[in-house]
Amino acid sequence: MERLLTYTEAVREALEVEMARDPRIFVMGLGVDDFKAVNGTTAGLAQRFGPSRVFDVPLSEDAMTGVAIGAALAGLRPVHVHIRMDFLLLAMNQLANMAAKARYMWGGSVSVPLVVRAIIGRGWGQGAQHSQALHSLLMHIPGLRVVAPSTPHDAKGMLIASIREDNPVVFVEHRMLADLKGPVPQKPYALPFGRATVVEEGGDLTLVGVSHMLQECLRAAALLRTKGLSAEVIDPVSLSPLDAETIARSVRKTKRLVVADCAWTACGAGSEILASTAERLGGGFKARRLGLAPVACPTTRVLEDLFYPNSRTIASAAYALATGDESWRPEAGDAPEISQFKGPC
Amino acid sequence: MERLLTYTEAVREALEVEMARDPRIFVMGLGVDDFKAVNGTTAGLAQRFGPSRVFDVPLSEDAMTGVAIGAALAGLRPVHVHIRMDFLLLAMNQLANMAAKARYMWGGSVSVPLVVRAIIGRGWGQGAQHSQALHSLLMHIPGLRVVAPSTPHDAKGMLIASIREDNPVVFVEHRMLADLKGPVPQKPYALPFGRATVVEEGGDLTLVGVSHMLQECLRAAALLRTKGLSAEVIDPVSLSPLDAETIARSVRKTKRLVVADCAWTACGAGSEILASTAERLGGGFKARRLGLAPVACPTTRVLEDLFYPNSRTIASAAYALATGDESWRPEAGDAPEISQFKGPC
Amino acid sequence: MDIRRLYRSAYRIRRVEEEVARVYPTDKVKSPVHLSIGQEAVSVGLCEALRPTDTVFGTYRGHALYLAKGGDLKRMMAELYGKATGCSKGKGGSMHLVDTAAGMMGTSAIVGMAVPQAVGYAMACAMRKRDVLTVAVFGDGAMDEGVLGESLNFAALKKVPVLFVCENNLYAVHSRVEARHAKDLCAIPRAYGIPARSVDGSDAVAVYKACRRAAASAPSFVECRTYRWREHVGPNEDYDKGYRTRREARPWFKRDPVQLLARRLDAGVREGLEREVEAEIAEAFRFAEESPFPGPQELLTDAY
Amino acid sequence: MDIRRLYRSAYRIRRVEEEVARVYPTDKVKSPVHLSIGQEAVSVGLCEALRPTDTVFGTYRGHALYLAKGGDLKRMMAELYGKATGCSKGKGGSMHLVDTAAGMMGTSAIVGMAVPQAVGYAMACAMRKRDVLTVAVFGDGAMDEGVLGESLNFAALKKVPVLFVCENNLYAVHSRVEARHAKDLCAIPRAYGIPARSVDGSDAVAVYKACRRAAASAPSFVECRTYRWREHVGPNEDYDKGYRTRREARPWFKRDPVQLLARRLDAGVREGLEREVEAEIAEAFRFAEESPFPGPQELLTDAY
Ligand SMILES: Cc1ncc(C[n+]2csc(CCOP(=O)(O)OP(=O)(O)O)c2C)c(N)n1
Ligand SMILES: Cc1ncc(C[n+]2csc(CCOP(=O)(O)OP(=O)(O)O)c2C)c(N)n1
Ligand SMILES: [Mg+2]
Ligand SMILES: [Mg+2]
Repeated sequence: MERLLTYTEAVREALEVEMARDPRIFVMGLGVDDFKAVNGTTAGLAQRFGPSRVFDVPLSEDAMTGVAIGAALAGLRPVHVHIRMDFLLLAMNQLANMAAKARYMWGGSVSVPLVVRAIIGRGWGQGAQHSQALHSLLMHIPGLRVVAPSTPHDAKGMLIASIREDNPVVFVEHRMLADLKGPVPQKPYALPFGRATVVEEGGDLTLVGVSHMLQECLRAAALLRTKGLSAEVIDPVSLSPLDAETIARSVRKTKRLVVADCAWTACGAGSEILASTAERLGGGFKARRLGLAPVACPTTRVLEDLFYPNSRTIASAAYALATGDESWRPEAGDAPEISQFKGPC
Repeated sequence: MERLLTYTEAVREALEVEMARDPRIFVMGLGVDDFKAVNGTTAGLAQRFGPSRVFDVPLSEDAMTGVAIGAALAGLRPVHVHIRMDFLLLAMNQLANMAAKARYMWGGSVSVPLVVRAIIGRGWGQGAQHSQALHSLLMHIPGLRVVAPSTPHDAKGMLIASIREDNPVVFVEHRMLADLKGPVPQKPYALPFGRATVVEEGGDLTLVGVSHMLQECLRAAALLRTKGLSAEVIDPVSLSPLDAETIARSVRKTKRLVVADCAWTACGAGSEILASTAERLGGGFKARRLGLAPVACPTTRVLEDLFYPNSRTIASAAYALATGDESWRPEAGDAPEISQFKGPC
Repeated sequence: MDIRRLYRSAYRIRRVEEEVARVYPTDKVKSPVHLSIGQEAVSVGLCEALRPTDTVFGTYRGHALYLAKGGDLKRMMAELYGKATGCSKGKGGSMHLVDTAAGMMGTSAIVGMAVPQAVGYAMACAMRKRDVLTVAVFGDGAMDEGVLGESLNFAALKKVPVLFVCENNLYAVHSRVEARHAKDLCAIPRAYGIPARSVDGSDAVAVYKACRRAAASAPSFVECRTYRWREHVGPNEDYDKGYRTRREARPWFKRDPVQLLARRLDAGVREGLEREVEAEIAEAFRFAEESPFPGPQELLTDAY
Repeated sequence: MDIRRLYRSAYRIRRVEEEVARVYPTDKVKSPVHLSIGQEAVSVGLCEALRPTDTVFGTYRGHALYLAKGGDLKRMMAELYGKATGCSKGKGGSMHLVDTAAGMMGTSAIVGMAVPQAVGYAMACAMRKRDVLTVAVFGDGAMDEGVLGESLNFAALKKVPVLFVCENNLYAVHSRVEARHAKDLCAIPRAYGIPARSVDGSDAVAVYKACRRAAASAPSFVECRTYRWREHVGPNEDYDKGYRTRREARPWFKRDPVQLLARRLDAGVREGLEREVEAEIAEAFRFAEESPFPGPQELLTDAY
């Protein structure tokens, strides 16, 4: 019998099982020990492991990232949690100038086994400063690993892998995935970095969905089937290293690539995927990126709905790429995780 | 008679002429008023305009960026100078969360006419933390403009345009361009954002060089000529907005695209250029990116030389793209601006 | 100083927020709301010490400051409703209110981020010889951020005419100030050379006096001790969540900042003011309800 | 405390750096060098108060700290020469020295950045019940950075056993400390609840005593007042550049930290130590000269 967990439960389970295994692991961050427990992802951990291994911190993202790095240099394995990825902009110096570089710049003398969990916000008027998906900034920096699993199964396996990894990993979650349910094996397992998953096979075009957009791609694939098009749907899971080979293999077959990201497109994960595919294939495929409108995230729902790609816009773009017909606008309801989501935060 | 200036002189002249024109402009940053005058780019400005318009600041990149934004909100036109682009990592929150978003998020109530000058370091063992080229991080953020002129002519014209612009602009300079001489008209002129320059015309392949790599691309084009290949060399000048159309037009003709950037490739400017070309052309071209090795910048010269692309590696990659022959390794001296450069800083 | 004006302002803020809380379950306000109920005296007292031309920088907990500073109520309500007539055209929501004509700079949802901007704004006004006082209003949580120290240092160094107002409601989300600071908050500005004093933030008159005095010797710092009555974000109370108790809150309820002012007015005057305010509020909610949503073309406007 | 050891260490640092400055014009050291000539007593006095197992975090101006803490001289010189035998395999240069076996954590060239790392390292040692003192050494310039305040606050709050040592040489590049701070630097740690004292940084014995005392009550803060004799970066003097004068420097020259120690030893002992040191230095430079450069395959190693 399959065991179903939500994404949140999978994250929580990964933390708990790893913390029980290795006393060097600890969890720090704003609110990790309060009653909301970072949307439930750290629920019960403070109770089980005590305040020295699960603790709240002052609002000092820069120094707290440095503290986490220092602890990692001393051999501990910190998991630093940010309830919004936007706050990482305060930690960029520590992440990019130190965590990413320490090992190389000191000739291999040290490791920085640090996990930074960062949650992408969305919906209910989160607005410009509480909704950003900034993974591409981190993908640009060598020395960091960046993963963005889109299922409970991968969330557990990649978080365990991240915690066991001897290099800094930014673990990207998405608020619209939090309640997604899926099968999650009971026992601990680590998934490899740099391996994409072909979620659905298809021959007419390749859809790559980053983080929450994987869900929208799956829905888009269903819409496309109604028009007789079969999409291969790929989840990169690991953004850095990126499994460009798996994507290229698919595009070699389908000759068409659509990447949907929950971030802006310029210098985004989609750019990287298109570029690495172009290098590998030497032409012979059509491609399109979908991502956020090139503005700050608006709060009002009518604009927010236009700001994000969704199954309809993905399907429409894919259809246009496959047929040349730009006019198809499929009808479909909004994703339940979006339409049913209620604030206040 | 052509008037020749160095890049440094062109930057200085742009600042001086604009400050004389508009009393709202001021220059702030570490060392802008000292005897080194940020490699000479601010020389004489403190003397001419006084300490209220040209001033040193504490080592507080985060707050100083906020101070500059606040001054811009009050109607002044700050130019905030960073002698190394690496330090912008401390200013990312202010730049991305505020400067970039203020206008949109407040419904058009305000403008942020801010210029951030950031110099990319290189050479003499600058190492991991004093050599980074981080323009792609800023290209990712809508609301910012990013320019990286590679000639004295464009430096003057784009800096004037940046100062006159009512939105935040990150003006990217490169230390290896500082002493480059070129024609610069005496009178003030502003160049447009979003316009690339075709620096050399050619039919066999398109070489795009970002910032200092434009110089290396020009040398690579000369090497390629010895093998009978004619390269079209393009300088994007403006990275955000990017003139993807001019690049696509060239690649439509040449069917081959090589982008050389002085930054890492993952989610870099080169990824953006390949991706936007792929979207426009719908296949039919081969492409390759060149950039920094995917590690932190090593200090020792023997590794540093391998870390950066140069005219030889660019020419070799371009030749391989055009002919399929991966074995050509042209002989050529090191670029003079690199081989003649001496520290200590 | 005018007690009637203070009361009118405090009552208005309280009632607007109570109405926001009341309509919230209808989901018409699709925006996180951070209410200032219980903290009104800080904004009211501060703004009584300011001129219309003075400029304030606030936070996502910004309804009170926006209203006290003279921000347009209708446009605020329309903003919360996500309407095109909102002060930020529906693009900002409750966390990003703005009314520059009233000296209300836009508010920000990144803790501490606006503080150096206030310093820069003040510096610019001084450079341009504009007779403006600039105020940075922020929570106790902002005191944890390094940018605060940097901002205080720069303001002290350059003698920037900026007033720092720390609205210390004892918590940042669910984290007590003592869990984030070993010492008194006023020690921090003082360390950089900024005079600081702490004042009873439930008493609008005391806040007014402290801010007036501090304004005269800016750069300066005023800590207002106050208490948030509702949950960190959202319309409800949260005394049952374990991080604080109603018992802790009770003394603060007793010193209700609105009632403290009410007691100083006679009933007739008060009721007159209240009637006016209620009518204005009803009208503002109606305006918000009836205003149109922005059209799709608005997605890409005001980008540059 | 042992004056001979102090002198030997100070003399050794001085002479290594003088030799670095001497060979610099040959361009064999293709790396920015930030010399500590004139500031030796800070590192020497501090490290006299430490055990080998204690760990220090320093800056790009790190030769003195590296050597005083027991970092390998040969590997340091090889690092400056960009050789494969360097302490960072030639990948770090003068600004990124490291010798973890000696308790010398790698140094960083971003001002202030290592300070919270030292706090985190100290916290981790405390969590693991390792009897280690962790020290953050940084310049006066780092006091401008917000991350310092954040780090001091966290250390005070969690009573982290970390010692903060501010090497105040009066300048950050060419900017005087008074041009960056309105008040005394020690006020800042005190504001967060960290005891702080200022000490004569030319006197290694005074530094030793202050650090020893401070170590016993960590978290604590010691400011060492000192003076950089050479230019900010590079081998030369710069008294003719306008930002400072030789006249200002003269009292510092008179209190040469190496000479202050020398005077306390008799000539015979001193000369013996000096001979040893000179031989060691000659050998280290030879080692650096003769070591191979890293091979091209090294470009991609140690990346992950
Ligand atoms: C830099 C940053 N870190 C964390 C958050 C998440 N956050 C939102 S409000 C808040 C509490 C701020 O507390 P305080 O400054 O005291 O203001 P209050 O909410 O009490 O008015 C936190 C931690 C944020 N918005 N910005
Ligand atoms: C965050 C940051 N800003 C600016 C610089 C450029 N910079 C290098 S050294 C230095 C001066 C630092 O002064 P201080 O901390 O007093 O150390 P000292 O050089 O005097 O030893 C500056 C501004 C930097 N390296 N890092
Ligand atoms: Mg608070
Ligand atoms: Mg100094």
